Order: sequence, then structure tokens, then C-alpha cells
Amino acid sequence: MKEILYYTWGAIVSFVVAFSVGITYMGLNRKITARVQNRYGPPWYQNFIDVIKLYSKKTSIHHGVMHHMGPAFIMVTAVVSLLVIPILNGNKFFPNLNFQGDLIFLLYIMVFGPLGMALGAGQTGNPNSAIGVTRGLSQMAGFEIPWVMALVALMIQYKTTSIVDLMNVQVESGRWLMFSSPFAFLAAVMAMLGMFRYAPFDIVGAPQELASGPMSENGGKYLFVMMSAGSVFTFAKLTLYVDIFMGGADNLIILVVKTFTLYLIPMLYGITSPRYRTEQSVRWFWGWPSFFGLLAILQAALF
Amino acid sequence: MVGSPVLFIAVPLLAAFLIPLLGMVWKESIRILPGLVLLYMLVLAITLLEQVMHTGTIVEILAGWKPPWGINLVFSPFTGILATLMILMGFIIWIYSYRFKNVDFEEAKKYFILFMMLVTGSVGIVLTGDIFNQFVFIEITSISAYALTAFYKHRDSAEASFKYLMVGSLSSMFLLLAIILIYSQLGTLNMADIASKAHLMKPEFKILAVIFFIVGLGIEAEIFPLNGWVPDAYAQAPGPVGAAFAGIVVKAGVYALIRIIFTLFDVSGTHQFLIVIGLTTMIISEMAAIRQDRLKRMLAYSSLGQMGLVLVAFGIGTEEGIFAAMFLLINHAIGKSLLFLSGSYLVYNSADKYISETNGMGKFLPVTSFLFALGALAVVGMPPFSGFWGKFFMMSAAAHANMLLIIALILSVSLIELVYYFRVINRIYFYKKESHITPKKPTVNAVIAMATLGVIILIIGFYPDLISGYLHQASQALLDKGKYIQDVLSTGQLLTH
Amino acid sequence: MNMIYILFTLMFGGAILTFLAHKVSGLLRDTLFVLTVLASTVLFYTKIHTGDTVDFSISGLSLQWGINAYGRIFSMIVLGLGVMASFYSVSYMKGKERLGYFYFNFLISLMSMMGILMSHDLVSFFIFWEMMTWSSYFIVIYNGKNVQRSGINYIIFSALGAYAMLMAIVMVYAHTQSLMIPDMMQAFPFFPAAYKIWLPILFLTAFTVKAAMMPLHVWAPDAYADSPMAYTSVFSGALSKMGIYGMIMVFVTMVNYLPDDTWFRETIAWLGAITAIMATLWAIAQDDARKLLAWSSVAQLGYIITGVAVGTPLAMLSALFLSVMHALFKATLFMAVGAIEKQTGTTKFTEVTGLIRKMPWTFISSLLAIIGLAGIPPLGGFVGKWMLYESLINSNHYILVIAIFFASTSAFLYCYKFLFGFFLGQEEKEWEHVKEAPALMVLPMIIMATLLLVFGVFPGIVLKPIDLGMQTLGYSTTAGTFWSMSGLFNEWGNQIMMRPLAYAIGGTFLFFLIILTVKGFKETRYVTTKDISSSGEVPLEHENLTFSEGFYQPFLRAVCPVMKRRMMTYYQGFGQGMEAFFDYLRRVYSGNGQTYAIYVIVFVVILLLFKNSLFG
Amino acid sequence: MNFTLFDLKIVEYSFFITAILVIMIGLYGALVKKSLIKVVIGLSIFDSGINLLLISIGYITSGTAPIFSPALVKDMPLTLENIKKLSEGMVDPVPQALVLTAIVIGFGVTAVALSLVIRLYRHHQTLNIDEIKNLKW
Repeated sequence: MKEILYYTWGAIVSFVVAFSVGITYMGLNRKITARVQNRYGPPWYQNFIDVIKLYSKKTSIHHGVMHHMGPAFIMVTAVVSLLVIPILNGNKFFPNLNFQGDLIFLLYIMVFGPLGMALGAGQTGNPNSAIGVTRGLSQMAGFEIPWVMALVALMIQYKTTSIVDLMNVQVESGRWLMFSSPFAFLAAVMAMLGMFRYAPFDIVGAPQELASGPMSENGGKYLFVMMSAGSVFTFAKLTLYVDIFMGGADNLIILVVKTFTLYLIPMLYGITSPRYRTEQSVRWFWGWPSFFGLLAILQAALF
Repeated sequence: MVGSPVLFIAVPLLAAFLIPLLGMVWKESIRILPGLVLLYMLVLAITLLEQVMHTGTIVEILAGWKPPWGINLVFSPFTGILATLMILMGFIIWIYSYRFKNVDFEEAKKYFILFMMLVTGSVGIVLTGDIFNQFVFIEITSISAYALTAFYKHRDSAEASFKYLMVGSLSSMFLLLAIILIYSQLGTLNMADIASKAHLMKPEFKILAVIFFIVGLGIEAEIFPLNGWVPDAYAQAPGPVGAAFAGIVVKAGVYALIRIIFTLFDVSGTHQFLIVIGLTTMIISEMAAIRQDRLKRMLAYSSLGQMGLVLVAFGIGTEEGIFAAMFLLINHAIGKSLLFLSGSYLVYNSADKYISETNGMGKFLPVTSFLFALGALAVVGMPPFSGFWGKFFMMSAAAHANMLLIIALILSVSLIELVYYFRVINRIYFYKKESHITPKKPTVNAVIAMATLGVIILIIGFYPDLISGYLHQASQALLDKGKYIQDVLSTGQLLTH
Repeated sequence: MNMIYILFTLMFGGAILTFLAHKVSGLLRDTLFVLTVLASTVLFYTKIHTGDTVDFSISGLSLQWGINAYGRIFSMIVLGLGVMASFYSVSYMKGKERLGYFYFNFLISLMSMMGILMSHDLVSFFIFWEMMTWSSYFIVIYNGKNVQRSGINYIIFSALGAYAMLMAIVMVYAHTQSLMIPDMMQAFPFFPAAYKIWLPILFLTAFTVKAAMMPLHVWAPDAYADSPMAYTSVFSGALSKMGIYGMIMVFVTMVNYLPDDTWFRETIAWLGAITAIMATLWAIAQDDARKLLAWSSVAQLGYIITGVAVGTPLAMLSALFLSVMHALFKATLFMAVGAIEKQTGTTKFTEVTGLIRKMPWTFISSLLAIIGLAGIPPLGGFVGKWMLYESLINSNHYILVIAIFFASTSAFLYCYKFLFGFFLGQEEKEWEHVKEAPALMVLPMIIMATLLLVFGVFPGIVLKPIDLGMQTLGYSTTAGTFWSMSGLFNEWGNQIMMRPLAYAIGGTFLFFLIILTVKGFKETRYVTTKDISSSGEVPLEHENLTFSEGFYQPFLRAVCPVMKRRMMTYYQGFGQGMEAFFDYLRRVYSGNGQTYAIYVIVFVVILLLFKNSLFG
Repeated sequence: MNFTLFDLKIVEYSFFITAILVIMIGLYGALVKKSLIKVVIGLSIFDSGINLLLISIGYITSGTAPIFSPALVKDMPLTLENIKKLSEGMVDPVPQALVLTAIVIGFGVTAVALSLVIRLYRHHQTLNIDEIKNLKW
């Protein structure tokens, strides 16, 4: 019983941290984007305000049960992946559920939420939502290839499917995996561009033509949960990258520095890029990123 | 002893000539008499067969001349089974055609006379132990077959019959030539005697004789270049006659060929020749069959293919091979006859007998269609129907003889067969009926005949042991040449002393 | 009389009685049908024990029937699905014609599948195999749609496989003089080298046809889609598994003894993976749910084939586990399509939408099945896929794992299409009258979907019999060894790690669901799907805004180069070429009597000329 | 009776040669001529040729009829040697018996053939064999 309480407490702490960091990043993203584009932009805490505003909205509408449950689905993905991914080296403050084989588990749980949300989006009946979903799924089929290739390369090189093991390898050798497995890192980072859905891969939500795509019928509490889940998930993903490629972090400050550095990559790439069409982006992922993934596997298998 | 083999020839021949006489007294008798005769023969054949299986071959001497000179009939397990099969088929076809030409007395009379002649001739071919006598029976069979082929006046039957006749008379000349050759060399016409003296013949004459025999008998056995008449004749003849061709006449032809090759001469290469010619026949006719658009022609080509398979099985030459060949032979007789009998009802009222005219008959003629499908499944060798066992035994015999390539070839040709039969079944059950066709309900006797065949297929399929014991004995009898010679010639000795 | 005889007599007799009862009364027929399936299932599980055998002989061939633990794994699929599908079909087939015919073939195919599992000799194996082929063939053409196309394709490929098997059987028989499968297994290492290569190839041809592997898969989509859905659930769920059953036997008993089996395994494994990828892409392109599921079946069987071919104990375990799971979720989905077809009369995504509120139970079971199919935790599919990945990585199949993963990711696309196309989206007026399917149809779906969930959370239930079966095949027990390595299902799926994960998933979901529901409960209201924000204007009732045409157009544009070439066109080209050749060849039968006479003379002359080489 | 083709005397050769010539003529008629009647005649001639061949096998130049008449036997005792000696000069009766049968059969076949020709003519209004090709392939 005590254990469960401990875990629950840990989960809540993780969630709060992830939420606040994630939402700050998203705010920073807006600010930086604006500055680069020579606008003034909203303050970095704008997203906090948005979330609170959405939460306080009294009325809301839904189009059915699936729509109602959709945000909960995506929250499951965000929270469970946050729980599975070790946040700090040594696991002191944030007890988590990592285990041997969790990389494969993560791969699947990471699509569980989007699919659930896609079902909710589907039930709204808004054609924009469905179109957005199909684009999102297509794009996912694209970026999953280099992403999996990178992970497989790591798995076979270090004979493990556990994140903790990968972190220990880096701690023991003192070398980050992004240097010892550069191709895997390249492929993974390129896949990350798609994962974050910033430009040039932002056709899923494309506000100009699809009215935000899958999100378009959501408001109030639904959008609130979705945004929170998005920010938690952003943090979880970044942490995962830091864990497996950048040696993890010993304390939160290092973690924030590392994750933010990583976060700059999709952000800056996005700011400076136009938008790809779906098939273009799919093919892009099957091009160079997959090639690097292949190189990574070769490197892992041969050396 | 309930009777002797000579009755198999004497009784039906007598009946054939009695039919017109009795017909003058009581018109219905022309229909009943053949049936009674065939039934009697069937009972006799089965009792004799049972006896032969236990006590050994019966050799009957005609007119008191002992074997090397006189004509003798041999009722061995091998010939006995074939004769029984033919008589059984004859009886079933009689049941089927009992109401044939019900209104037209003259036509019916002709039909039954010719049919009895056909049966007589075919049974005679199988039973006789004398090659010239066999020649005579072949001619009896052929002439009645020509006439039966040309039976319908409104079809192209005369054309088919004429083709049959041309090829048939040509090849009967070759048969005669072969007989001359043997007689000039050995001075005997008795098969057993020839077999015992065959080594005395000059090899080149022996080969010449074998070649002429192959050509002469190949016409009835329907081997490849000599079988151009087959599809025409089968398709143009009345339905029951087509069944009789497939069930009776071909069997006699194959028997004669096999007897020549297995017993009379021991020329090397004949077995391989059988395999080659069987395969050629099978491949070409199956390829032709799949492109047919008329039902009966398709069945005829398929019949050719099946007989090719039988020849291949005989060509393997081992006891297993002959056993398989006999099994195939029986299955073909039953399955193909069933197909002809039911098929002719499926296209009863159509002029051109197109396959497309069987569309949707499953709804209107449920029993006939079902039996057709059953026959088709049996012929293509689907378990658990009778055809499967034949095919399986044939394959395993071939594998024992290390003929794997042949198995592969046969199996790939079987695929073709499967396709065209299933196409027809699909049409029967799952297509819309063509509006201009009115289905014809089969008469009761036809249904009985077809159902009997269907039941036989099922029984053999589920319980092949029923016949396999007989067939094993039969195949041993065919292979044991010495015993055949001894059986026949010793009967003569017994009589003289 | 031995219980095994009674089982077959019961099933066969039941089939015939059902067929005959059709003429008497519909109720009697349905009752007999269901009773036959139920009675034989009960008989099998209560009276027939692992290791029971009966010997008999036909025509001098000694044969043996019996059941071992390996066959029992598949008997779960066959009989379990059989029972479910029989209840389902009673309701689904109501009012259709030729029901005697349908039920007869249904029962025969169930019987022959049990026969395959219980044959210990090659001849009965072949007989049951062929019976399974024709009985399923007769059901494939039952609907009367495309009989000449899908039916004939099916029969050609099945026969191709069956004949290959027949050839292999007679080869074995000629060489060992025994038809027993155990004898064959023992004798195999001592066969001549050529036999060692050819026997597995021939057997695999037969089995991969049924398992719809790549070059031999072309019959599958049509056949699955064209047979009545009540049977397709068995067809895709159980019948195709007979191919897997045979393949595993071939791999365990033959391929293991090949001197150099790596290439053999790699080829089959890659063919399986390519099947999975291509079939997935084709499934994405379908607009008809039946076709989509049919292609998806082919794809799923591709994973299983890969697992079998890789052949490490874990891979085999995953293949067997996936077989059971695939049977469950694919049967559920086909049944759901059947229910929709029954209620709406169409199975096209472009025609039906927004059924979620009309057919909620169907939706829930499809949802669970789809989650299982996609391999998302915590349902059964994930366990199988997870084991497959682990085994592929551990056996150094790095590229293969990517291929499998790609197929499995792309599978999300059609999974979503299935759910969205039928259940979500705009609720059009046209389908307002639609009601939930009858209880007899819904119940089997719900039961199977629930089982899927149970097996996903407690995989040990299924893994235990599978482990017993694998021991029969000669694998050492997998209990413990493979589980400790993973930590996911330590010691028979006691879920050391799974439990907290399941709690985490469940807890998070419930927590946020409660938040979503409770917060502002009174102010939350339901609006119809017509009441949406469409650039500021609300669509009218009759305006059709459903998005279903060209659903994955962009994705398909991206992958179009690989989808240009279809196996079917090659086969068709081959078929047409052959037919033209046959047409040319049959002109030897010129129709002129004189020509035939000339043939006779030519034949004589040829024989005379070559007499020395022929009869020398 | 045990002779080969090369042991024969010139007269016997001439029989064989004639027979083969007749056969060739018959074949020519049957295979080349287009008229149905001529085809039938050809077949018939072919038949006769074969019969001639058959007869010539049993033929012995200046042989006697195979009858043991009292005049021939005279008062010789009927021992096996005597019978053998007497039958040396006799013509073999078996081929003649065979030919008789063969002729009858040939007659039957020709009759059937001619009746078929009549029916074909009524049906097709022609006797050209190349035009009677309703059934093919």
C-alpha cells in the first residue's frame, strides 16, 4: 500500500514537473518564433494563461462518447510514457516503471494516445479533423521508420531493449551515445522533427487550411486536457532523447538545459522551413533519415 | 457352377437378334429383354468373379478344339474384373436409357440391338484368348459404335461417325497386318501360345507386329494421334452411348493394348512407350478440354486425358502400377459415365450443348446437378471420393518406380482438369439460367441409374477395400505371364488326355 | 468404439443431418447445426485426451488418428471459433437461401480442420486437407459473386499446393514405406540430399498457399472478401492457421536438418515480411471493409510466417501466440463487418458512416479487436508482436525487424480507416433507421473481444498450452527462460511489470475521464455531428460532409511506386499465355476426317522410323 | 510354314508385291482424294490389298487343297509322320478362313460407310470431305 502511494506521489510530481517544463517550452517556442520572424510575440508564459483560460471555461460541447474520451486517451500516452522513461540518472526522486523491453513498449504506447484521440476527432464529424488524422497517421508511418532504425541500432549494439541499461552504458563509459552512435542520433533527430509536428511537417494541424485538424472541434476542458497532455508528452519525448543519446541527467537543471538544447533543433528547423505536403514529408523520412538509420544499423552490426 | 464364360458372349448376341423378333410380339419386350440379359450376366459375372478369386482362372474351350488351335475364353481375375465392370456399366446404362425413344418403336429397337452388340463385342474383346477372334470382336464393337454414333439424324452425327469409321477401318487393317505377321512367323493365333513362343520370332518382325498392334488397338484405346474422332463421336452420340463409350468401349481397347504389351511380347521399351504416349495423350487432350465451350466435347477430351493417365499407370509396369491403373480405370468408368449421363440432362434442350447453357441448372435440376458435381469431384480426384484413391495409388506407384518428373507433369496437368470442371460446377450452381433454355426433368429410371453410380463413387471413396483386394489379384494375374500360358495351354492338355 | 471415431462420425453425421433437415424445417436445421458444433467441442475437450490414438488401415495403408499437445493449440482456435461462428451464422444467415448447403460445408470444413490436426499419417492429412479445400471453396462461391474469378483462383492455388503436398507424400512413402508423420520425421535426416531440399519446398508450397504467403497469396483477398462473413471469420481465423500448423511442422522437422538452412529460413522470413508490407499497403488502399480485412489477414499471416521461419523458440512462441490472437481479433472484425452488412446492406466505407451510436456493441468489440490488431498494449496483439520483435532482434534480423515494424505501423492507417469509416464521422440521415445487430451476432463478438483483453493482460493462459505444444515439437520448455529475460511477463505471465503498467494506464485514463466528465457536467452538452464549425458556418442536415473518398490518398501517392506491380497481373498474363497456347495446340484436331487418317499413317511411319530407338 | 520373306520363290514375291501395290493405291485413295465416295473406295481397295497379303502367306506354289481326301490318303496308315508328309504340299487353310471373315467385316464396314456418305450428302449437299468440318477442335 505504501508502495502504491509512493508511486502515485512520484507520478504526480513527475507530472507537475513535466507539465510546467513542457508548457514553458511551448511558450518559449512561440516567443522565439516571433522574434525570429521579427514580431514581438506573446510572453513566454502565454501558454500557462491559455491553459488556465481553457480550464476555467464553463460550457463545452461534445459529439459523442469517443469524442468525450479522446483527450483522456492522449493523456494516457503522455503520462504512461513519462512514467516509463527514467527522468534522472539513478532514479532518485522520480520512481518509474521502466523495465527490460520498455523501448518496444514505448514505441507502441506512444501511438496509443494519438490513435485514441484520432477516434475522438473522428467522431466529431468535422471533415477537417478526419483529414488531419489521415495526414498525421501517414506522416507517422513516415517518421517511425528512421526512429525505429535508430532504436534498433542501439538495441543491437548494446544488446538491450531497456532505457536504463542504455543510460548506464553512457554513465560507465562517460561517452554519450550521440557520439558513439552518430548515425543513430542523426536518424533519431530527423525523426524527431516529424514527431513534434513543427514546420515543415505541420500539415497535420495546418491552421490555415484545416482549422487545426484533429483539434478543430475541441474547446474548454477538452482542449485543456489535450494541451496539458501535449506539454507533458513534449517533455517526455525530450527526456527520452536525452536519456538515450545525451547521457541522461544527474539533476533537473542539467536535464532542462539538455532538453531545451534538443528542443531548439525542431524549433529552429521549423521556423526556417516552409511546409511539406504529406507525401513529400513521408518520402523525406524514407530518404536521408532512413539512410542514416541504415548506416546506424550497419555500424551496430559490424562494429 | 452357375454358368460359363461363353454365356457372356452367346447370351447378349442371341438377345440382340431376338430383340426384333420379340418386338413383333410384344413391343415393350425390346426394352425389357436387354435389361434381363444384362442383369443375368451381371449376376453370373459376380459369381464367377468370386469363384475365380478363390480357385483360379477359368479357361473355357469352344467347339472342342484344344487351345493352341481352337478358340478359348479366359476368365482370369484380370479379365473377369473388366468384364464385370463392363457388364455393370452396361446394366446401369440400360436402366438410364430404358425410356430412351419411348414413343418411337423402330428407333428404340435399333438402339437396343446396337447397344447389345456393343456390349457383346466389348466383353468378347476382354474374354477371348485368340487374337483373330479379338479382331472380330473389335470389329463388332466398332461397327455397332459407328452406327450408334450416327444414331441421331438431326445432328452432325454422320460426320462424326464417318471420321470414326475412316480412322477405325484404317487401323483395323493394321491390326490384320499384325495378325498376319504373327501367324506367318509362329503359325498360331492363340495368345498363350504366341506368348510362349514369342522368343522364336525374329526381333524385327516382333517389333513390327507390336507397332501394328499399337496402331490397330490404339484407335479404341484412344491414344494421341489416333483419337481425333473421339470428341466428335462422344459429343454427337446420344448421352447414354457417350457413357457407354467411356465406360465400356475404351476399357476394351485399353485391355487389348495392355494384353499385347504385357503378355504377348516382351519387347523392351514398350512400357516407356506407354508412358510417353499416355502423357502426350493426357497433356494434349486436357489442354484442348479447357478451351472447349461445349459440354460433351469437354467431357470427351477429359475422357481422353483420363485414359492417358491409365496408360501411364500401366506403363509403370509394377504390380502397384497396374493396381493403380485398374483403380483409375474403374473410377473413370463410373465417374465419366456419371458425367455423361447427368451432363446430357443438363444440356438436354439446347441445340448446341454449350457449357454456358448449363447455367443455373442447380436450381431446376437439383439431383442431376448434384450428381454431376459428385462425378466431377470424383474424376478430378478430390478426396474422399473414389478418384482420389486411384490418383494416390498411381502416384505412389510412380514414386516407387522413381518417376518423380512424371508425377510432377501429371499433377500439373491435373490442375487444368480441376479448373474446367470447377468452372462448370460454378456455372451450374451460381449463374443465372439462360432464358431460352427449358430444363428437362430426368425420368425416374435415369435418376436411379445416376444415383447408383453416385453411390458407388461414395462407397469406393469411403471404403476402397471393397475393390482393392480384387484389384490386387487382378494385377498379379496380369503380371504373371507364365501362369497365364500354363493355365490356357494346360486346359488343352487336360482335354486331349 | 473409440471416442475419436465418434467425434468424426458426430461431425460428419451432423453435417449430413443438417443438410437433410434443411428440407424439413429451418429451426431444426439451425438447432442441429449448432448442436453438432457444440457437442463435438464438448466431446473433444472432455473425452479425448492428449496422446489418444486409433489405428486402422485402408487398402493396405496403415493410418493413425490421434491428438497431441501441438494439435491442441490449434484445436482451441478451430473449435473455439467454430462455436462462436456457428452461433453467429445462425443469426447472420437467417433468410438466405441454400442454407443446408452452407451449413453442410461449414461443418465439413470444421471437421476436416479437426481431421488435419488429428491425422498422424500423411494420407489422412491429405484427405482432410483436400476436404477442407473443397468445402471452403463451396462456401467461397456461396454468394455467387465473382465465382469464376475468386473461386477459380482459390481452387487453382489450393490445388497447386495440394498437389505439391501429394507429390511430397508419395516421395516420402516411396522412400520410407511408411505414411506415419513421426516416421517421416525420424527418417528425414537420412534422406538423400535432393529429397532434403525438395520435400520442405513441396510441403511449404502447400502450406504457404493456405497461409497466403507472398507469391501464392493472390487468391486470398478475393476469397476472404467474397465468402459470407459468418464463414470468413473461420476461414481467415482458423483455416489459414492450418497452413501455419503445417509450416511449423515442416520447419521443426525438416528445415532444422538441412545442412545449410539459413538461406531457406531467410527466404521464407523475408517473403513473410514482404507479404506483411505489401498486404498492409493494399489494405490501406481498399474502400470495402471486406477487402480491407482480407488484405489485413494476409498481412497478419505474414508476421506469423516470419516468426515461424526465424524459428528460434521465442519466435515460434510469438508465431503461435499471434495465431491465436489473430484468430480472435480477425474473427471479431469479420463478424462486425457481417453485422454491419446485415443491418445496412453494404460494407463500403464510402457508403456507411456514423454507426457508433446505432451499433454501440459492435463498435466496442471492433474497437477492442482493432486495438489488438494494431498491437497496442494492453491487448493480446501487443504481447505477440513484442515477442516477435524481441526474437528478431535477438536472432540478429535487424532489417527484418524494421520491415515488420513498418508493416505494423502502417497497419494503424487501415485500423483507423476501419473504425472511422463505419462508426465515426458524420451521422447521415440515410442510416438513421439502423439498429444494433441481433444479440446472437453481437454476443460472439463481445465474448471474443473480451477474451482478447483477458489474454493480453494474462497471456499465460494461452502461453501455457502453447508451451506444452512446443515441447511436443522438441523445444525445451520456455517457462521461465524467456520470461526472465524480458521481465515483462515473468514466470508465466504473472505480469511482474505488467500489473503496475496496467494500473498506470487504467488509473490515468480513469482519472482524466472523471475530470473530463465531472468538470462542468451540467454545462457540457451533446451536439449532433452536423453542428460543427466549418469555417464559421454550420452545415445543413442534408449536406454530406463525410470524408471517405480518397481517404489515404497522400500516403498512397507516396508509396505508389511499389504498388504499381501486382502479382495478379503476372499470373493473369501467364494464364492468358497458356490459354492462347492451348488454343493453338488444339488445332491438331482439325475436324477433317482425312487429316485424322493421315495422322494414323504418319504415326505408323514415325513408329517404324524410330522403332530401334523406341523398342531397341 | 516357318519361312521368312526372303525364302520365298518369285511367284510368291509377286503376290506380296501386288498386295503391297494394292494397299498403296488404297491408301492414296483414302488419304488424298477429296470425294467421300472415292475415300470409301480407297478404304475398300486397301482392305482388299490386306486380304490378298493374308492369302498369299498361306499360298504354296502348286500346292493342293488342304483336304485329306481318300484319293490322297490312299492306303497309308494315319500315323503322325504320314500326316506331316502329306500336309507338306497343302496350302495353309487358316489364312483363308481369316480372309473370309475379314472380307465379311470389310463388306459390313463399307456398307455402313456408304450409308453414312448418303446421310452426309443429304446434310451438307456436298461430297467434298474438306467442307464437312462442322465438328472441330
